[in-house]
Amino acid sequence: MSMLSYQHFPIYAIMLYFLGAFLIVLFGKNKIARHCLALLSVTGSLALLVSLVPRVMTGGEIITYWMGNRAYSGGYAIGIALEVDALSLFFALLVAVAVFVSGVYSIRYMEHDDNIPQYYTLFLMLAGGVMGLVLSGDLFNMFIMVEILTFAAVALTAFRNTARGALEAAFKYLVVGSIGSTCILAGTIMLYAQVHTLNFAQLSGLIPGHIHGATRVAFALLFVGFSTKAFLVPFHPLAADAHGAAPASVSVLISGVLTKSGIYGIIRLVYFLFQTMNLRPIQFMLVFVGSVSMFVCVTMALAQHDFKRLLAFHSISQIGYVLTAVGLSTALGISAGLYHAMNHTIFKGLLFLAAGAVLHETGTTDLDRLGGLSKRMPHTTVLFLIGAASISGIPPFNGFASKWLIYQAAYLRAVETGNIGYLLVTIIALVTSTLTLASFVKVSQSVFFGRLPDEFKDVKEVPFGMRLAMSLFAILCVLTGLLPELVTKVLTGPAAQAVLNPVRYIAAARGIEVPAETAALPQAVGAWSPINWLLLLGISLFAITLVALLGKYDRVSENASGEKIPAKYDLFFSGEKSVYSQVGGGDLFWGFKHNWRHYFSFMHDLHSGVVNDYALWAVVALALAIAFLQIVL
Amino acid sequence: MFTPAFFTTALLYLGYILIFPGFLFCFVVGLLLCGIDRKAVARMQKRVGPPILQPFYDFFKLCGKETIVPAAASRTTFMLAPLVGLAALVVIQLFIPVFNFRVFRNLPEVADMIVILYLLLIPAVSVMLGGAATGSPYAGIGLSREMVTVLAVELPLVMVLLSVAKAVGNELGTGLVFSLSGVVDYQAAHGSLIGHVSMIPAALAMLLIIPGETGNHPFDAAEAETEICEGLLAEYSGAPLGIYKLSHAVKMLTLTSLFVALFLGGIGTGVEHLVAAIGLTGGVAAALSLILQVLILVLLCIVLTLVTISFVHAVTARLKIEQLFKYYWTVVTGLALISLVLAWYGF
Amino acid sequence: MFKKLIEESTGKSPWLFHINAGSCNGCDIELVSVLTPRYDAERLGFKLSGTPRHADIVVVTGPVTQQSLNRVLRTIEQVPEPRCIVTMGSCPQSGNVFRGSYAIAGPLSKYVHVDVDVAGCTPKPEAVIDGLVKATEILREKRRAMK
Amino acid sequence: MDFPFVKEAISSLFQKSSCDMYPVKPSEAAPNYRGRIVFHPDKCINCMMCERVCSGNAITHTSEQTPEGERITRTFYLGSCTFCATCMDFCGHGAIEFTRDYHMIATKEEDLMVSGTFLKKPPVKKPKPAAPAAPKAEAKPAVAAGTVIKPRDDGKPVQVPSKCVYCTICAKKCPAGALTVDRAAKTWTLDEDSCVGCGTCAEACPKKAILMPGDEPVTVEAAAPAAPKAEAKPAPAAAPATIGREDGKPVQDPDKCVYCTICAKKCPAGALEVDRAAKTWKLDEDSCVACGTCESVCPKKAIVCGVQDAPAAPAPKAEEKPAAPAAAPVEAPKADEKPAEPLKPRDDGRPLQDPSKCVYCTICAKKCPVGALEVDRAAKTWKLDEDLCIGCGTCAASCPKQAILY
Repeated sequence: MSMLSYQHFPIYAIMLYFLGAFLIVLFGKNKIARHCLALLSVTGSLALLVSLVPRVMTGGEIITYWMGNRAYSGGYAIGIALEVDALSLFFALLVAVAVFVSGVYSIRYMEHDDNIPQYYTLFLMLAGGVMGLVLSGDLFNMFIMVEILTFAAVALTAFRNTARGALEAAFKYLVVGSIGSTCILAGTIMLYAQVHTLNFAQLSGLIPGHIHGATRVAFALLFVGFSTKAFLVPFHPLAADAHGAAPASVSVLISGVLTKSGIYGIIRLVYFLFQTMNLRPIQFMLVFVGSVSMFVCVTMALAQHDFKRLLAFHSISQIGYVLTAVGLSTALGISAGLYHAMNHTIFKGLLFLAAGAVLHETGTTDLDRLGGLSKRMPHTTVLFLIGAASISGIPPFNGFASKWLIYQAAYLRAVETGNIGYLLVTIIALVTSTLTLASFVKVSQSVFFGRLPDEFKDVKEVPFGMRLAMSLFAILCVLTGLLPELVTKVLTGPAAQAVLNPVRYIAAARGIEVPAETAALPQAVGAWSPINWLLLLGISLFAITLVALLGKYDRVSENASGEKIPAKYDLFFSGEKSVYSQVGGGDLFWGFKHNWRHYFSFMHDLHSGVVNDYALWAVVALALAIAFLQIVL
Repeated sequence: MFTPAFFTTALLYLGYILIFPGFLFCFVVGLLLCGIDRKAVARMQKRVGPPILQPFYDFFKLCGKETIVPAAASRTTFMLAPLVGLAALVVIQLFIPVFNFRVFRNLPEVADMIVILYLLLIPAVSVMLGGAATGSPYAGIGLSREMVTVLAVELPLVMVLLSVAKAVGNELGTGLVFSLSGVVDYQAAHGSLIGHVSMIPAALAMLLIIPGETGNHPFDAAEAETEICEGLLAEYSGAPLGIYKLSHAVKMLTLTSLFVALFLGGIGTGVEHLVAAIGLTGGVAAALSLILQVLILVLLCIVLTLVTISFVHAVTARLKIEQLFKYYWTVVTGLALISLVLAWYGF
Repeated sequence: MFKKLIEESTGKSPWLFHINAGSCNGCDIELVSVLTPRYDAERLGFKLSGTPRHADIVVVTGPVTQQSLNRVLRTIEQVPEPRCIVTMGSCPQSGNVFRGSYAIAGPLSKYVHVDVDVAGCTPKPEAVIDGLVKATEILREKRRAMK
Repeated sequence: MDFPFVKEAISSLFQKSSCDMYPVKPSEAAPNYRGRIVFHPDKCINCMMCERVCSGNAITHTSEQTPEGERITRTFYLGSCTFCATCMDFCGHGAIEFTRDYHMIATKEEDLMVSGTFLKKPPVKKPKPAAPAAPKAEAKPAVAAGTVIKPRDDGKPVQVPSKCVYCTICAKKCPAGALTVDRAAKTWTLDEDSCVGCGTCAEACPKKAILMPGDEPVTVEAAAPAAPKAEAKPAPAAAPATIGREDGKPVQDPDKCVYCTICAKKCPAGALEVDRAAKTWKLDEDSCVACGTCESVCPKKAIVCGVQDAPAAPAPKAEEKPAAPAAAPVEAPKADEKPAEPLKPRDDGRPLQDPSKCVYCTICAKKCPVGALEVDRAAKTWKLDEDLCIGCGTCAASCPKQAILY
């Protein structure tokens, strides 16, 4: 096995991040060296993983890599293993893409901060942690990576420690994140005590037949632990604080990458380790937690006054979609869930970068203070709108493509099982999507449209580097939205099949090739061909525009003079000289909120912001999970 | 690739987009529906009312007016938003089958019901963004109300569509039918869905959804001209305003013909047999039956407009936005829910 | 031909915007009564619009008080061309009984070109309709004169 | 949820509309509609009453001197008119007319101008013995003693020079500004053209020196300023105890006077000076015109103008206060003497005319808010529509003659 053999690529991908992190500690004082190192490691890692796509995704190969060549022998896998199947590679690609774009963005975004070398170190540590987690074939190594990424994320949350609330957010994250990590460690220990191995594949082979009290507790511990990483309800308040305080480029990682590690862990847990997804209660647990996260967090987002906190809650809401879809345990559902996980990384990354651009130029993300930036930052506005349309599920962007699959999967599941609960889930998913649209309309109105406050008169467009990063995400948003078949075929379909075939995963660790099932890719019942639609829209838009232009549509009268706005071009303000009055912020949809006022006031009282409460929630959630699993499993 | 056949097909589809059931059809029938609505409301209020062609006059007049772009507005969004909204609506119209006539007869279907549900958001979003781009505070309030209206209408509409999908799926034994063509095909073979017990509440709910989705009185809190100066359209003038008005009219056509496709799909499909019975064959028969089907569709759309939009307009006063939301999430959702449960248990 | 169509339509679809410049409400009520079933000006295409941007005809009532003067002028300015200004009742034409008051800035014609005056205190709805029809004719002329 | 108009909406759909179809079908204004003004210049006498009463300043005039006389153009600007018709009411000659024409649409200001031009004859008061000036000539020189001054039959006032003190009150009260009184020159001039014959001057006259139609003729006595006030006052018998001055000027009764200054305030000539603090009451003999206003306004009856009987108990009153009731009988008959005839107000709250006092000036009819009164000046009739009357009392309050009992 030569050094350049593809089997080495996964470990290289991880090591590039860590190597970059350490080298930046050494040479990071120099700006150019720092940037070169960072870019090299993020680009290299991405390139390595992309090169694996043909083999693992379409070829169906499972790469098993033993550190130091200490391969499986004698019935026990002692060595440190990396096992890369389609699922791992799928998540690894998400990580690599998000880290790459975020890294490109960071160059200009962080230039005014202090301690930039430390930032890059932590940034790459976080990336490496997540990458290690998703590629690892070893439960204990997963825990190690969880620890690395948690502490890197805590440090990055508090990176701008002069900002209000940064340290508080980091502290909250530290406390509850540690509870989560501890749960994972405890779960790992309990499993090890039962079956005396830490290799994931081997665990997956041994546990499913031997579930008893202790393994149930381990299951609950691991589930709660990974839920903490994904910020699922009831751990959602942490995400809001962490995202609100962290730099935008870090938010991209926290929301696009870190939460995915939680989802990855849960998928590995329920589909591989315990292989319990054929059990209705476990399906119920996932779908329930997913739906509650989906709905609660979207309503929480509607009540937010801060751009980044709003995005944070949406992040969890979208993770709720993913978990719900995964919990459906059908090929279509899993494929849709993974698709949505990918899309979420892309569009949420784009939105966080847009929020970062706003913060970079205006110094605030307060929705009540911003407004009218579209005239000053047109490119950012367009990019934000693409992201907003994606997350809100507006065709033809990627959010719609995956959500549409999720609705269908949920409804089909409802019809298959005759369970009216899944019908409810479908409706919740559809309504949540509209609520998401509502809060992004709110952001558009409050930040990019509406009136420009005087204090932001001289705001400029963000530097090209940042726009480039955002454009990358935007292009991905459009591409993955327009080519759902391709995405399903190349990325999510194989990953979904990997999820449904734990046997291959288990066997691959022992070096046994189980032929890939040639099951058909999951098919949707409905019809949606975005390219055709786009073609039609394009033609009709072109035709209408042509007619309009022939009718002198563009002959508008505009304010030609510079400073002084004549009355004609002033806003109609009931005859008054228009003064600054921005309608926006958290109370924009009071017609909705009025009808839900009891719910909102309940939620408001519940989210006290006290870390003790949140720690208590974590403990209660753990207790509930243990009790539930003891009863049903 | 560039064979004569390709060009013929391309021309045919261009014709679909531009003439029927695309732009020209939408323009004429939409504005006609709007005119009939205005006339009918006037008659119900014991007035004479404007001429049926009044919306056409309004549209052409607006085309001749000056278009003022406020200094605070971002021009691109301001000018582009109406066009995108209209184009999206016209495209939706292509996806709604006219009884046996379908644009995508020989091609895979482009969009199913759920997609149409979301495509219907595009015009709403475009008007919201266009309005928001002006920076007017009235538009801000209008945007808030428009969005809440969309939220309010979306839940029952989702449930109506799901119950239709389930009901047709039940009948055909395939579980679910999301495709609109499938729904219409089923109705062509087995009679209109409105005849099913389970679909009657859904049809009622859909009737109540139509004025909400189009933003007609009494659900026009978003454009209340007496209190928030037309809301989102407060700063629009001239041709873009005309296009918004046209979009509103086309939306009436889209939703009523969606209703026809969902619940009355069986009414016009017998025409082909009728034409064949007269003894006509070939192109003439096809043309005649198409014309007849279109006429029936237009007629049904007019009737639906009268019932859902004009009549409701004439007998009610505008709802406040929170009342509107409550109304849709209780009464209309309740109706849709009954239908969904009935369809679920196979009635 | 298109131009002709627009011109014809302009004469058939005049939208009103009503400005109360300190009116006693008499004219305002009569203006609204023009749209009631008895007079039903919608027959002729008249429609009250909520914002000056949509309007073709601006109807001003009231004696144009000092407080309202700038607001009236600003609002009129915001109406897109072609536009027509109609004063309704005696107040905006002269100040009527308020003439000479310290609070009155009118008459309106001191500040903008008024196209049609409808006299009366308050004018009968029929007179208002007459005036609006007259204004519509002027509107059409103005549209014809446009490029 | 309640939809009250469902039935109505459906039924209206199939009914004829309730529209007037105005521009297609012409519509006529209501009978009393006050629309476009028509001005009859031939009737106008340029009394300016209309211009004075117009609240919107809509009426203006221009004049130009021509050989034939003054050419006057009177213009009504409908754009400033409130159509209150006050000008029409005040026009004694019917020169202003309100029509039912409501089509007052203008694209330029001139469209709203109604004007008329006429030639004003030179002022009739100037020594120009023209035929129509005859009645005035008759009224003016009649100052000789013994002449009987009769009220004019054209409804206009006549001065009784012997009684007149030229206090100018009548001129001040004249709504038409038709009277000119010069105190110094002792002239009393009536502008025949302006006078509308309302009788306000006679009513206002404190000396009853103006006769209106229906008044008793008065014989002028040469030097009897203290002449019996023929009409009402109790006959001044030649009582031994009289108080007051011969010349009709006021005399204060210090016992009764409380120095309230009302008399001073009301004195048209400003001849009285009352100091409340110092308790002084001074009469400026030169200024006093002996009009008697002070006597009538004094709330304490502490002023006597002209020679009068001493009250029954002037002496005892000075001594003892409880004599006050004794004054009552004096007052009582005084109060009673106004309704000379036993007319009593109606008990149903509606007005009753006192034909003896009524001058048929039509003021009551104009003021009546419900139009229940019909007064014909020429035929001297006063009719009350019992059904319309709401018993508000406006007529009684407005009557300058107190001829309405209420």
